Amino acid sequence: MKDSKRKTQSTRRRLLAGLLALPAALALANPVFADDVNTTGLSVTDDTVTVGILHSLTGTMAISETGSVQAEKLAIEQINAQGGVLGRQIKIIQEDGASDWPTFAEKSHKLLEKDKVAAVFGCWTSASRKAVLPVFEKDNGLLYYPTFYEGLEQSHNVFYTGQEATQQILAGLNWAHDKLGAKTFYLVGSDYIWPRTSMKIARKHIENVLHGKVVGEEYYPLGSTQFGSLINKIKLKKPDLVFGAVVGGSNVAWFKQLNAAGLTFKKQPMLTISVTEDEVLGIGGENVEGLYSSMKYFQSLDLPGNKEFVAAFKKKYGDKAVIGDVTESAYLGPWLWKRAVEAAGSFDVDKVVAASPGMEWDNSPHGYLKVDDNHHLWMRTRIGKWKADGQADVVWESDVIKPNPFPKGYQ
Amino acid sequence: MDKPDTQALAASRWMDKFGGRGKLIQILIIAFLIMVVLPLCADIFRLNLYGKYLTYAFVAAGLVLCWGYGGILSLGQGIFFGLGGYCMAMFLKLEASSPENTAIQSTPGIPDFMDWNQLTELPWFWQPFHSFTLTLILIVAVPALFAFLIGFAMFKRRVGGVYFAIITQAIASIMTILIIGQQGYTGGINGITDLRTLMGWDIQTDFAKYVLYFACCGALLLCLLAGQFIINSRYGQLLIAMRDQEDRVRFSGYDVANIKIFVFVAASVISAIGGAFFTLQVGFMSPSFVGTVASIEMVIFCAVGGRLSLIGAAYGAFLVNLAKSSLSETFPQLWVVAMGALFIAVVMLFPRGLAGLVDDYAGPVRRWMKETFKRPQPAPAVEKKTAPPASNTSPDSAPILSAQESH
Amino acid sequence: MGGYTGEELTAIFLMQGFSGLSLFCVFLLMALGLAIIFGQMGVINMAHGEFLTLGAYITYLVSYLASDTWPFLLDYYFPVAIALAFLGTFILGYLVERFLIRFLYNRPLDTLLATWGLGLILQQIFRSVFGPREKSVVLPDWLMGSFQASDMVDIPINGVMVVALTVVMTIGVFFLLYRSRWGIKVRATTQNRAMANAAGINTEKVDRLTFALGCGIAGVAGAAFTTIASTGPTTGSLYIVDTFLVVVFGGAASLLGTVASAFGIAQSQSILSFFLSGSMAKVITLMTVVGILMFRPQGLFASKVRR
Amino acid sequence: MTSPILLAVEGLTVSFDGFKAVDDLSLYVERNEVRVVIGPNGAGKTTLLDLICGKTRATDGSIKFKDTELTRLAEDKIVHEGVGRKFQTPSIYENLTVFQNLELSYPKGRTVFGSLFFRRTPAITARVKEIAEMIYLDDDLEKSAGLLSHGQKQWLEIGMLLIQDPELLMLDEPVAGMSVVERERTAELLNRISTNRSVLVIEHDMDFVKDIAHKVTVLHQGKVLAEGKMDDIQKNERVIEVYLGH
Repeated sequence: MKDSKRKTQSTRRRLLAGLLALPAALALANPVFADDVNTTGLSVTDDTVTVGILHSLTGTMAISETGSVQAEKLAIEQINAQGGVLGRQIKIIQEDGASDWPTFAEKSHKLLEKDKVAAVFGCWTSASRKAVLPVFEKDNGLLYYPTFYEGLEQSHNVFYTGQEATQQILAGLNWAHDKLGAKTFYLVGSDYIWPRTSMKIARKHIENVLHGKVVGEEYYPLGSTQFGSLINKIKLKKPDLVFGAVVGGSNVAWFKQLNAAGLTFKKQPMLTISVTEDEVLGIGGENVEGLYSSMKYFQSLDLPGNKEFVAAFKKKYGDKAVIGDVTESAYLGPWLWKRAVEAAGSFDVDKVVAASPGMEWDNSPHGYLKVDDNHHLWMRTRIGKWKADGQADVVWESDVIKPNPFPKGYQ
Repeated sequence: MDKPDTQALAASRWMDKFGGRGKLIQILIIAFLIMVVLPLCADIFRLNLYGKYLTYAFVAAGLVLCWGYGGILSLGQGIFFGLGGYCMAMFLKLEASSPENTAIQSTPGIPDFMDWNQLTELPWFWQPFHSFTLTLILIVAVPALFAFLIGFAMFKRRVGGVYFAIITQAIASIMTILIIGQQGYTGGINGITDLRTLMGWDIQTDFAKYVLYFACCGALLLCLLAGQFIINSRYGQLLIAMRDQEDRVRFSGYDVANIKIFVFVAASVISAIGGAFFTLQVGFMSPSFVGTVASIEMVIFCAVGGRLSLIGAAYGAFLVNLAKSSLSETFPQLWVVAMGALFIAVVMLFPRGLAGLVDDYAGPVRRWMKETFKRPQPAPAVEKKTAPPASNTSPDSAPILSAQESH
Repeated sequence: MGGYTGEELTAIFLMQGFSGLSLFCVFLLMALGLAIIFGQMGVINMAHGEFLTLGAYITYLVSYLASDTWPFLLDYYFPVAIALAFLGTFILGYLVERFLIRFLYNRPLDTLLATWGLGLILQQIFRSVFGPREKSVVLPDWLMGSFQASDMVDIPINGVMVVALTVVMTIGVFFLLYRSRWGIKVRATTQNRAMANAAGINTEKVDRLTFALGCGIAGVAGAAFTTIASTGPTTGSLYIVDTFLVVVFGGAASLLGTVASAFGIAQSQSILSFFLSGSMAKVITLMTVVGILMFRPQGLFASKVRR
Repeated sequence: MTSPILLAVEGLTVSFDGFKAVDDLSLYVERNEVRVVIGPNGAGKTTLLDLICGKTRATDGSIKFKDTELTRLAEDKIVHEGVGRKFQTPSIYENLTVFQNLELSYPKGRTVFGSLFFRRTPAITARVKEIAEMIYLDDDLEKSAGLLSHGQKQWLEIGMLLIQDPELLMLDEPVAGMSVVERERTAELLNRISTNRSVLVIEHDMDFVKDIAHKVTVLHQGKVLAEGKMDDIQKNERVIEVYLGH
């Protein structure tokens, strides 16, 4: 009797321990050898697994991609500290995409074909993702892509940890319509695929669902610093809401000139889907005070997962570091991969992919998320109102939204 | 005279058309290096990369013709590289956008980016790219026509030198803005991506990559030969003459503008062929190859190799890109500085590029070799007497080399 | 015209004119330096944009110091920043002439390549020193906001300041080149170096100062630029192609031509961008300029000279 | 019968920003004539040659060569008509050999494709040698033209014109900077080549002018001041006043 009791107790304890430290338990109780988990010739040894990080370290995109690299490295470091994946420490091979799409393709070839990495965390612009996509599909690689993007894509080999366009846009516009009473909209974006697709979706939603009116739609070349004409047009049209997707260096000129022209956000409400904490650092908090952003994540989110994340990030990269939406998405990548690998019990890309859909994570930095069959994530959208100190107050939060990369009726 | 001698004479005449035996041997060496040594030494991944570098050698060779010999510095060679590349990409994209492949779109059968931009039918200028034959013609014809128009407008008005450089740079910049701005028709900043098959043949397999690599090498060698033919003809001499004394050429009864237009068109066509091979080997085309930065980088490939040596330019393009790739893997920050330093060094320290260095150092070595391993060789001496001043019989002939100081 | 009332149209043209004016100022301030360097010395300075960037970064540093260390100086730092931006770029220009350009006179195409290389190096230095992120200066209060000229017409104060700065610089350059002894020396040197030497002009010194002055003006342009946009390592290079076109279009050696062409290009781009998309406005403007240059390669304001 | 006049310049005017470098000038050159144009600096001599060969476009007036109006013709077409022009400073291709210099001037393969597929025939080689002999350079055919002496360069340029067999040869100061011996040989050369063509020469050297000129035209401020035999010109008081006087 005594004996059996001890046994149950020990079983229970072991179960508990296993739940608490699943990877460690797995490694101890059920040692998996490289041959079993590595059926595709990936660079997995008995105690290490190699992954790739592929972002721009040089060139114009280096500004934006730095945060993602930091977040991915942080996540991998944390995973390693917890015992790694399937008992293996993660080794990183980092490559520079140099803000140049062919270079991205070239480096992804290298990572997949020479280094045979088990997964790649990387890319930022749609163009770079489009450039590497055929490579990943041909070599059956695995890419975790962090940026909020235009949707219209779904690949066996890619997981999209940022929001696709409808998640970000529809909730934001609904909010503006309901809470700000916006009826007339002016759409402004940089001239490339993401803003254009986003504005297309926004226009359909405004016209068909909200029964509002789009009074203007404008695109400016990337890097453009002259927004005088646009500001004049906005002044003339006096829309209820300016809906913006201006990116990169143009942002600073855009908000500075808005301010200089006397269009404060009190006078002219504006909602953007492109301004995160990273951008605000460059633009200057005083220039965006009162601006609204529609995002899944803000650094100021009051969630337990986020507090840990922010603290760890600041500990590693200094107190002045800021965390934007994309940085947070990038942080999700290694964790989602780890969970999927462990669920599959293998590094094999097909098995990892098969194990991913349906995975849930309650305490991610931005709260609950779930991986959908379409490789995008279920998540909430929030409206943040920017303050002069460069942080946002979250003024509204949606329900969990199902990702819909090919939205019917919005194409 | 007995028969073998006349035959030898005929052969040597024939070789002189391409710069003499020395140059032909140098081209054979290149052929050996890129078609035998590289494929043996590198795996298919590296070889594919090398193939990409070689496509820049086309542009560099074109620049040797129009800048080195013609004295016309075009800062817009990316335009032509891009036009060639885009023509090829449009064909491949149409093939990839069959109604079955694009069934998910609101308008199946058109390229995906058109669908995203609410286009409902294929624009007229995409129509010819359904046909492979037409595509091949257009790859050459579109850049040729465009270069002709630019050249005609500029050279007939005697715009040259610095002004030509600035204006071609402006045109390159306009082209980029246009391609990015008209993304419904061009794919915008993403470019034309996701190209997988050529007439049903999967271009991403290792075998296909080998085939494309060798095709690219073959085309490059042909272009080098064509270039050699051009610079060793009377026309080539005219180019040098024109650079020295443009007015003298004009007042010797030549239409200088036509001479310039031709060399500019020739350079553009060669670049465009390189662009087409780029698309085939890399699998996409994007506006970043059309812009001013890419175009001026192409000039440095040429300058490093030697602006007066077609063969040198090919080496230059290959080596600079190889260095770029390996340096950027290890020291990404350093690469940009190295590139900048290369620009300055090539202008200040070795304006004749690698070819110049080789000539400086190889000349004495060759002489020493000749003297040490002297063999009785009466034939060439006779040859020289009977076939006087071929433009450039020996590879280190003085006139061509001294031409380098003038720029 | 899209159903605008007459009053609105007037307001549009006024405001568009003013927004074109700020583009005009950037073009002109950059082109002034280029016109001196290219027009007078025949040197193509492709690194000119990086001199602008340097000026902007210097302004940023001064504003950073002012806001961080001596906040009470925030209202007054701007003139100091302009002076320092000028000085910094002037010195760099002087050194560049001394160690690079000097060896390349009469090889304009080579100056083009070498200065492009210099530009690349400078960009990377900026990136390493200031980081890849765009930097934005804290503007003193008196530069913020706008006056409301009428119900619809707002005139931003920083814009007015930039215009004023541009006017002052242009007049200054004009007097320096055409009304001062130094200007005579510069023009004498460029027209006939041997004669100028024989006449006792230290032509090397003149060259060096001319180049440095051109760079210094770019530095001031950079300082002005910070008031309307932010500064990144590649900020200046975005304008270099346009500015060269401005200089060539105006007729390289003509100051008046440079002003006129900067005005024409900036205004047409600005007005067009009201009716078309920004990128098409730019394409059409640049294409027109290139087209005109094909018919009038010597530019707008070059006189017919005996060749 | 062809008219004895080969070149008829009538009422020719060109102005640069209001300054008339050539002002209502008329001039007739006969077949097989050697005409020398003299005049003080700035008289418009070089501009006159520029106008005839098309380098500068006339503001007004006409230039008739045989029956062709030259004022609207492109430079290369004027050369094809049979007008050759030597520049004041020797313009030769310094990076090519003497042989190549002459061969390039041979009037064949003048179009782009013609020059690409140009083939050297024995006739061309012979012609080049013949000309080289005429200009005293037959021993230097293989020499790079940049290595020639100043006088030899002048001859080479004349040779490059001769090989085109022009009906009108225009020479801008052919003996400037030459030694006495070279000058004599140049005079001899000119006399030899002017037997079946007209030659229009600009020259300052009066002894040389006397040696070669059939007729002399004196330009002053873009206008013809006097015209006639050298002896008459030297006696002309106005000429002495503006030109020979100092």
